Amino acid sequence: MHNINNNNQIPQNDTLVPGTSVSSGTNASVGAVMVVGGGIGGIQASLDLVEMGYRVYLVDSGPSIGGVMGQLDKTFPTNDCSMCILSPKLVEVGSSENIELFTLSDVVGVEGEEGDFTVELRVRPRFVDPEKCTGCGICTEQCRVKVKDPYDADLKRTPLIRVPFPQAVPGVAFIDPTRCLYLLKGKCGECKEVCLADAVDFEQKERTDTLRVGSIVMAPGYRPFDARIKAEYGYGVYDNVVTSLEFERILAANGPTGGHVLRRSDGGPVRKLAFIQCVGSRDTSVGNSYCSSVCCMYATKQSLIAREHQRDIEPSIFFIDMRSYGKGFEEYYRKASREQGVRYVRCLASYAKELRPSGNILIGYTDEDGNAVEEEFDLVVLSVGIEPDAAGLAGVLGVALGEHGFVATDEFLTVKTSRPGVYACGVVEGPKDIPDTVVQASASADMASAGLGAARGELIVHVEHPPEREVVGEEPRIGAVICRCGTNIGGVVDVPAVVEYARTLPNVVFADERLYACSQDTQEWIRDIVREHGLNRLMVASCTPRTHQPLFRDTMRSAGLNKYLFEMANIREHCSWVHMNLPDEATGKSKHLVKMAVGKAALLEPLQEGVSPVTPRALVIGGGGAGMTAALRLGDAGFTTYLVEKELELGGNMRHIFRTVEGGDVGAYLEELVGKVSSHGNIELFLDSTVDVVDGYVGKFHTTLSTPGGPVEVDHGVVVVATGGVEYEPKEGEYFFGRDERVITQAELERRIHQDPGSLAGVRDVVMIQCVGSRNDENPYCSKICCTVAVKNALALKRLNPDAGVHICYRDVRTYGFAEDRYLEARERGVGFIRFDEDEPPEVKHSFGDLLLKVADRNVRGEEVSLGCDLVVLSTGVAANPDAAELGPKLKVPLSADGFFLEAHVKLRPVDFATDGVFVAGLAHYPKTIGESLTQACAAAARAESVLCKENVVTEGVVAWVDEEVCSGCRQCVRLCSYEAIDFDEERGVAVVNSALCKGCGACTAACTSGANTLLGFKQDQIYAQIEAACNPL
Amino acid sequence: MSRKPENNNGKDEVKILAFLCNWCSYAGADLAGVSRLQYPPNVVDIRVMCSGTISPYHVLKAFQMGIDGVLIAGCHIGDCHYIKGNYMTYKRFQVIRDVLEFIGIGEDRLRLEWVSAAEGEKFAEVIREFTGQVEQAGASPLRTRWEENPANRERIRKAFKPLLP
Amino acid sequence: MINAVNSKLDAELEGRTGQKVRACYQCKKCSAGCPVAFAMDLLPHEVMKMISYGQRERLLASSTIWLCASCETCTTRCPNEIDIAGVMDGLRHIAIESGVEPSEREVGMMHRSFLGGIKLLGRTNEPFLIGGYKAMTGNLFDDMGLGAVMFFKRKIKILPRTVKNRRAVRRVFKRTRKMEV
Amino acid sequence: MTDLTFSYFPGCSQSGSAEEFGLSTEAVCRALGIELAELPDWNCCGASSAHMTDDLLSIALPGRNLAIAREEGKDMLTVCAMCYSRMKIAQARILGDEAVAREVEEVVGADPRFRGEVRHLLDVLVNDVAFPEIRKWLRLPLAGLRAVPYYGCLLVRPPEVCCCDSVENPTDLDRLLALLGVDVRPWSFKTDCCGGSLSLSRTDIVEKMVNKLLTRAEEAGANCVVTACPMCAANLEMRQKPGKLTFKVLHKLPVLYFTELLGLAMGLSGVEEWMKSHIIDPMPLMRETKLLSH
Ligand SMILES: Cc1cc2nc3c(=O)[nH]c(=O)nc-3n(C[C@H](O)[C@H](O)[C@H](O)COP(=O)(O)OP(=O)(O)OC[C@H]3O[C@@H](n4cnc5c(N)ncnc54)[C@H](O)[C@@H]3O)c2cc1C
Ligand SMILES: Cc1cc2nc3c(=O)[nH]c(=O)nc-3n(C[C@H](O)[C@H](O)[C@H](O)COP(=O)(O)OP(=O)(O)OC[C@H]3O[C@@H](n4cnc5c(N)ncnc54)[C@H](O)[C@@H]3O)c2cc1C
Ligand code: SF4
Ligand code: SF4
Ligand code: SF4
Ligand code: SF4
Ligand code: SF4
Ligand code: SF4
Ligand code: SF4
Ligand code: SF4
Repeated sequence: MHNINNNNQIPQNDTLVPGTSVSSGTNASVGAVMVVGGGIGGIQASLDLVEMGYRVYLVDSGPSIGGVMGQLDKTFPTNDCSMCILSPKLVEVGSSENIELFTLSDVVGVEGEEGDFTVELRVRPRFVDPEKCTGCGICTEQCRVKVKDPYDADLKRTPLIRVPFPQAVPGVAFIDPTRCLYLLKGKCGECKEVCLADAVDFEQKERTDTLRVGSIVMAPGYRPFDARIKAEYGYGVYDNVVTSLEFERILAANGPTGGHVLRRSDGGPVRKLAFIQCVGSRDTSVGNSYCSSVCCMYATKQSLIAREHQRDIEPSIFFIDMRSYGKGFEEYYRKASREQGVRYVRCLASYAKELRPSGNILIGYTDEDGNAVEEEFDLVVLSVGIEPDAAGLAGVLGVALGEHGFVATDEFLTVKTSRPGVYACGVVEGPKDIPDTVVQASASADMASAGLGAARGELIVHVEHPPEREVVGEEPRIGAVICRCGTNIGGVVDVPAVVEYARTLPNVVFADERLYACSQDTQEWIRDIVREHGLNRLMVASCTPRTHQPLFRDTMRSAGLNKYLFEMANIREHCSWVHMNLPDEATGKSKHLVKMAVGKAALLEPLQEGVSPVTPRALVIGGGGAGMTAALRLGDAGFTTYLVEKELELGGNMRHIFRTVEGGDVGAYLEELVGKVSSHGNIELFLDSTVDVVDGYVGKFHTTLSTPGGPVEVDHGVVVVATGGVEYEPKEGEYFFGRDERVITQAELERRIHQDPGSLAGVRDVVMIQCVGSRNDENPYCSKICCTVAVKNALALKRLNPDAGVHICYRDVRTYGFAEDRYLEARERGVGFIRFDEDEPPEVKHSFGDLLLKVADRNVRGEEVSLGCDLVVLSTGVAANPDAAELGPKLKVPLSADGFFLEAHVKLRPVDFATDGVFVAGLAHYPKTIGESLTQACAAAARAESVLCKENVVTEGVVAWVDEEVCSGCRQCVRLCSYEAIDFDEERGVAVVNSALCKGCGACTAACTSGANTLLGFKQDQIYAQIEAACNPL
Repeated sequence: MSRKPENNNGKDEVKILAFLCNWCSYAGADLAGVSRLQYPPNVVDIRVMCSGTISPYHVLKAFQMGIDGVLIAGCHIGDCHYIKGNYMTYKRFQVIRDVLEFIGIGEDRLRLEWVSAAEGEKFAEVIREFTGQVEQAGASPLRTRWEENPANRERIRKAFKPLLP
Repeated sequence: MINAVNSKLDAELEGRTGQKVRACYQCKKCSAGCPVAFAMDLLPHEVMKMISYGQRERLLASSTIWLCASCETCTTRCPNEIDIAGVMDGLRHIAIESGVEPSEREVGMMHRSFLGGIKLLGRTNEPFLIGGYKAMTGNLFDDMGLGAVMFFKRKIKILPRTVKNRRAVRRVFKRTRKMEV
Repeated sequence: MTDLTFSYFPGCSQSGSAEEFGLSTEAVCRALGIELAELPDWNCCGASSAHMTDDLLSIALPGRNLAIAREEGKDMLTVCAMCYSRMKIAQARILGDEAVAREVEEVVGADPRFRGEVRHLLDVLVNDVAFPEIRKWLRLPLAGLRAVPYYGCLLVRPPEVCCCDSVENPTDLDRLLALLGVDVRPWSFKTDCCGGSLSLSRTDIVEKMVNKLLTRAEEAGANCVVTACPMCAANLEMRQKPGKLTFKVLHKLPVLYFTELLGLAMGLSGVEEWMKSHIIDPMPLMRETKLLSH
C-alpha cells in the first residue's frame, strides 16, 4: 500500500528498465532534461521526469522555487492550504539527488537539437554559500537596509540578506545586491560578521554553466497584470485598493498581517470587502482580450477565506460572467453565493474612489433593477489578470509565441511548442489553474522523455541513505516536535505549553517547537537532533499525516532511522482549525493527541518494505481520443499496451466533432490517430470488448476482458481509464425536444453544418439555449465546453449565412482562456447574446406552426424578448459515462457525486487515483476540450510510465503478519481477506500472509480471536496504548 | 483536555474517542478542519487504515478505561477502499452494541457513521450531535463509579477481564 | 416586451460612428460610471442592447440620448473600446435627421438657442443664450434670481462681442445644419 | 527656453461670464513672457451643442478657427477646456481623414489643415515654462488655501486629446497648486462630470451632480475648488446655491481659476478685481487666510 500522497522518490532498491524507444530518439540522446521555471508546473515536471528515469536540471530566475503557488494562501475549490500541499513537493525537489537546482539563474543560450541540446546558463551570485548556510536567519536581523519583499507582494519590507520565505528551497539565505552597502560601497558587512557558519561570501561572481540535455521544458509562469494601468480603480493611489495577489498575502498566516484582514490605510478592521473582476482581462483597451481563467474562482475563494478569518466580513464580487467551469467549481460558487454569504453583483464597477477622511473606497455600479448605486467599502481587491512573461525565454529557446504573447503550442497536444524537443507547461502556455498546470507538467514530462528512451536511467543517481541504525532492544528515545504552522496552530494552541507537557511524557528525551515543521531547514534540524540526542523514535505534532507523513518518513530515513519509527499527531486539521475560538480546550486536546502519539511511538517497530515485480504492460480502457493518445504514448515508450474499446470503432466523441474552436480539423487528426493506433506494433487492440474482472495490484494486474472471441486474460502493470463521457440527453419534451424536429442539439447542428449544410439553407433565425442539463439541481456541475461549442457553431452559421440571425441565451458565457477571442468575434459578427436566470429559463412556444422563443433578458432589467426562430439548438452538457458506476468498483476507484471518476487529489494529483497504478484521462475525469483531453492522456501516460519503467514496485511495510506460535489455525482471516492475501499452510496449520498482495487494511486482525494476526504499524498494543492515553486524564 | 466535572450548561464534561478510517473519515475530518468548521473539543481520534480493523476489544477497552462515548467512522458502504472492510465493521458493530448493553452501557454512547472524504460538514455535524447525545447521557457510569471510590477501578478491570483478550 | 428585429440599426450606427457597438458584452461598466444614469430612461448599456435588438423608435424617443452630458466617462472605460458617447451622438443625429422631437424638450431648446446665438453673432453671448432659451421653453422665471446676481457680478454683458465676418459663420451653418435653429 | 508665442483663442466665456479667467490668463502670461496674439476674428467653437446635434458642424465651427490659425502660423493656445477639446478633436479629425478635411474646407471656404499644436495653458505652464521658472516669480505663498483641483471632463477626455499626465488621475494642476503653497487636498473626484452641458436645461439633474461633487470636496477638507475650465467654474458656482431648496446642504465653496491663484502668488496687480466677478464671493476666504486684505 502507498500513502495517498504523491511519493515521487526513487526507492533505492529499485532498478530502472532502459526504454526501447521507437520514436525519434537517437542513440546519442542525453538522459537529462532541463526544466526552466520552478513554479508548480516546473516542479511537477521535474519530479515526474526523475521518476521516469531522467536527470533534471531545474532552473529558476528567483532565489527559491515555488512560484506563485508558494505565495497563495489556500487553493480553490478544495481550500487546501497552498503551502501545505506544495511544501512536501518543495522538500522532495530539494532532497532529490537527481534534480540539480539552479536558482538566480537564467538561460542565455541554446544550441543543438532534439535529443542533444547544449544550454548556457548564467548563474548570478547569491553571495551566500549554500553549502554552509543553515538558514538560521541571524544575518537577517543584522541587515539595516530594507527593501520591499516580493514574496509578500511588496506589502512588507525585508532586509537585503534573507531566506526568501520559510519553506524556501533551497532554504538558504541570499543577498539582494541592489542596495547592499558592502557590495556597493565596501561598507557594512555586518551580515558576514555575525554569520556563525561563515556562509556570507561577497566574492562570489556571476558564472556561466554549460549543460547538455536531451530536451527542455519551459515553465516560467506569468506575471500579474499591472493594475496601475486601469487607473479608474486608483491602484497605487489609494491605500485601500489592493491586487488579488496582495490580498492573497494578506490572507496568508505567514503574510504581512499574520492573516488578519486589515485596511492598508489605517490597519483598521475590514467589514465590507469588494472584488472587481476582469481587471486587465477581457479588455481590448489594455490589449488583453483573453480571459485569465482563474480570477473568478480565486475571488470566490478569497471571499470565503476572508469570512473564515473574520465572520463579519461581507464580501461582494463585481463581475461580468461568473466563470466557475472546472471540476467542483460550480458547486463551490453555488455554495458561496447561497450559503456562505458571498454577494455577487453582476456589473463591472466603473471606478473605485477614495473617500475622505474615512479612507473608504466608493464603488459605483448598476443593480439588476437599473438603479445607479454608490456603495462604500473598507477594502477593494482588484482581480488582476494573468499576463505572459515569456518573450525573453522564448527568444533564447527559439520557440514561437502566440497572438497574446503566451507560448504557441499544438492545438491537440498543448505542450508541444514550435521547436522540436522544447515543451511548455503551466501558465506560460495560457492562463490556467494549478490542476491544469500539473496535467500539462506531467504531459510535458511525457513528451520531453519520449525521444530519450535509450538514455533512460543513464544519468540517474541512486539515493544513498545512511544505513538504518539498529534500534531493536534499545529503550525508546522519543523526540517530540510541535509545529506552530505559522499561526495556523500557534494562533490557537499554546504551543510552548504543549512542548512543556511533551517533555514530561515517558520516553520523551527531547521536545521543541518549530515555526514550520515541514520546511527544508527543519528536516535538516531533525537530522541534527536525532544525532545529538540519540533519538530512535520521532513524534511530530502538526498537520495531517495524509499529506505530510511521507516527508517526515523520508527525513527519518536520511537520519539513519527506519521510516516507520515515526508517528504524527494532527493538532491542526483536527484541533486548532476546528476549535478556533477555544484556545484552552484546543491546547488541552493537543496535549492529549501528543500523549496518544507518544504512547504509540514508544511501541513502534522498524518495518521492512516489500518489493514486487512489475509487468511492463499497460491496459487502457476506452478508445476515444484520450485512450488512443495514452496508448500511443505508452506504446511509443516501448510498453505493450492493451487498448479496450467497447464499440466497434475507435474515436469516441471525436467522431462527431468536426472542428475545434480554433478551426483545427478534428476529423483529419482522428484519422491519423486511429491509423497510428491500429498499426502500432506495441498496441494490441480489443474492439467491441469490455473489462470483465480486474485482479491484482499495481505492477501486477490480471484482467479478464470479454471480447467477441470470448474471454481474454491479460497481465499488466498499470491501468489508464479513458472511458469518456456522453452527451446529455434532453428529457423528452424539454423545449419540445423530440417533439419538434426544429429543436436539435448542438452536436446535431455541428453535424449538419459540416455534413449537410444544405439543410440549413432556409434557416434564417437560430436560437441557442445554454446549460441544458447542466448547472441545475439535478446536475449541479458546469459542462465547461458547451459555451465555447455554441460560439464555435454560431460563428460557423454566420460564415454560412452572414445575414442569419443567431441568438444565444446564456446564464454566464464561459469562454475561458483564449476562447474569449472567439466570443468577441461572435459578437462582432452580430451574434446576439441574451442572459437569462436559472429560475426564469427561456420558453419555446408554438404559434400557428412557427417556433417562438420568449425569454426575459436580465441585461435589460428582465424585459421579455420575443424571437421567432427556424431552429432551436440546445447546448446539452456532457454527462458522465454510465459505465463508470460499474467500472469504478472493479478498479477500486471512486466516483464523484456527478458520476465522473474522482482523482487522488483535485489540485496536485489530477491524473492519479488513490489506488496505485490506476490513472485517468479525458472526459472520464470531467468535461473538457479535445486538446485538454489529449494532453491529460499524455500526463496519464507519463504517470503510468513511471511505474512501468521500474523492475519492481515497492510495497509498504504496513501489512498483516501472523505470529505462527499463536495462530490457532481457525482460518477466520483467510476467509475474510478481500484480496486473498492469506494462504493457509495446511502442513503447519497456520495462516500465512502474502505481503505483496496484502493491502494493509487490518480487517483480518480484527477477526483473529487468538491475537495472532496483527497489522504492522497498527499493532494491538500500539492501538491499546493510544486508547489508554486517550482515556486517562492528562 | 482539562476535566471539569461540570460545564456551563450543568452537563457533564464528556470525553469521546473516535476511530477513523484513513481514506474517508479521517479525510473528512481533515476537510472539516480545512473548512474551519467548528465542533466541540471533546473528541480525540485514532487513525486506522480501515474501519474493519476495529475490533470489539478496542471499544470495550476504551469503556473500561472510562471513556464516555465511542465513535466509529468509515467510508460509505460500497466506497470502502478495501472493498468490504466497512461491511465487516457494520456486522461487528451489532456485536459490540449487544455486549455493551449486556454490561449496562447504553447504545447512546456508541455510534457508527459513514463519512466520506468530501463530507467535512457531515463530520462536524456528527461530532456536534454525538457530543450532545453523550452529554445528555452524562459521564460514563463506570467512570463515575471509580471517581466516587478509586477502589472500584480495580473491580471494573476485573469485571472486564473475561471480555478482553 | 421586445420584439427583436433584424434591423441593421447596429450596422447603420457602426457605419456612422465607426464604433463596434456589437462588441459590447453587457458588463454595465458604462452605466455604472455614468453621472447622469440616475436620470436616464434607458441606461447606456441598455442602449447598446437595444441597438442590437433593432429598437430604433424606442432609442430615438429615449431621454437618454438627450441627457447624455458627453462627459465620455463611459467611453474612456469601456473594456471593448466602444465610444459610447459617440454612439449617443450618432443616435441624436439620427433622431434630428429623422425629425424625431427630442423627448427632453428643454435640452433640445437649449441647443437650439445656443446655436442660434452663434449663427447670429458668431460667438456665444449669455443674455442671448438665456433669453432665447427662456423664450423658447417658456420658463421665464427660472433662474431669475441667479440672473440678477450674474448681472451685478458682470457675468452678463449686455453688449455682445461678435465676429466681424458673420457671413462666414452663417455659411458654415447653412452648409451643415440639419436641425433647424 | 522654448518659443512661447501663440495664437490666442480666448473663447466666448473669457470675454463674458468668465471674464476673470481671461484677465488673469492675460496677466499671468504677460508676466511669464508667454506672448499671446489674439486669433483674428475667431468664432465660437460650437461647444457641446454643435457636436451633440450635428457632426459636421462640430468640426466646421472650430475648423474656421483652425483655418485662421493656419494663416497666423503659430501654435494655438486656449484656456477654456471646452474650446481646447473641440479644437483638438476637430484638428485630429481634419488631419486624420482627408475626406473630412475636404468637406470642412468646402464648408468653411478656407484650408483648415492647421498643423501647429493646439495647447492648453495648464500644459504649457507645467511642461514648457516648467516649475523652476515659475518658482522664480512667486512672491506670496498661498498658505491657508486648502484646495481640491477640479479638472472636469474636457481637459482629460477623450484620452486622445488629454492635455494632462493621466486621464483618470491627473496631477498637473495639483502639482502647480502645491508649488504655489496651496494645501492640495487628495480627493478622487477631479475628473467627475459636473453636468455643465445640462446646466440650463436640466437644472434639477445638474444640482444633484454639483452638490455631490462639493460634498466630496468638503469631506476632503477643502475651502475652495480650483478649475481650469470656465464651463465647470460657471456650473459649480451657479448650481451650488440652488434656486429652489432641493438640498439640505447649502455649499458656499469659492471656485477659483488656477490663473487667478497664480496671479495672486506672483503678486500681480488686478487680483482683487478678478475676485469680484465670482458668484460665490471668494473674498471672505481671502481675508480669513490673509492673502488679500480688503
Ligand atoms: C491571486 C491569485 C490566486 C490564485 N489562486 C489559485 C487557486 O486558488 N487555485 C489554483 O488552482 N490556481 C490559482 N491561481 C493560479 C496559479 O497561480 C497558477 O495556476 C500557477 O501558479 C501556475 O504555475 P506555473 O508553474 O505555471 O507558474 P508560476 O507559479 O508563475 O511559476 C513560475 C516560476 O518560474 C520562474 N521563472 C519565471 N521566468 C523565468 C525564467 N525566464 N527563467 C527561469 N525561471 C523563471 C519564476 O521565478 C517562478 O518560480 C491563482 C493566481 C493568482 C494570481
Ligand atoms: C456532445 C459533446 C460535444 C463536444 N464538443 C466538443 C468540441 O466541440 N470541441 C472540443 O474540443 N471538445 C468537444 N467535446 C469533448 C471531446 O469530445 C473530448 O474531450 C474528446 O473527444 C476526448 O474524449 P475521451 O477520449 O476522453 O472520451 P470519449 O470520446 O467519450 O471516448 C471514450 C471511449 O471509451 C469507450 N468506452 C466507454 N465505456 C467503455 C467501457 N466500459 N469499456 C470500454 N470502452 C468504453 C467509448 O465507447 C469511447 O470510444 C465534446 C464532447 C461531447 C460529449
Ligand atoms: S548566511 Fe549565515 S547567518 Fe545568514 S542564514 Fe545563512 S547561516 Fe544564518
Ligand atoms: S553587507 Fe549588505 S546584506 Fe549584509 S548587512 Fe550590510 S547591507 Fe545588509
Ligand atoms: S471572467 Fe475570466 S478574466 Fe474575468 S475575472 Fe473571471 S476568470 Fe478572470
Ligand atoms: S453552457 Fe455549458 S459551459 Fe456554458 S455555463 Fe452552461 S454548462 Fe457551463
Ligand atoms: S485482510 Fe489482512 S491480509 Fe487481507 S489485505 Fe487486509 S490486512 Fe492484508
Ligand atoms: S484468524 Fe488468527 S488464529 Fe485464525 S488463522 Fe488467522 S491468524 Fe490464525
Ligand atoms: S462598458 Fe462597453 S462593453 Fe460594457 S456594457 Fe458598456 S458598452 Fe458594453
Ligand atoms: S458620455 Fe453620456 S452616457 Fe457616457 S458617461 Fe457621460 S453622460 Fe453618461
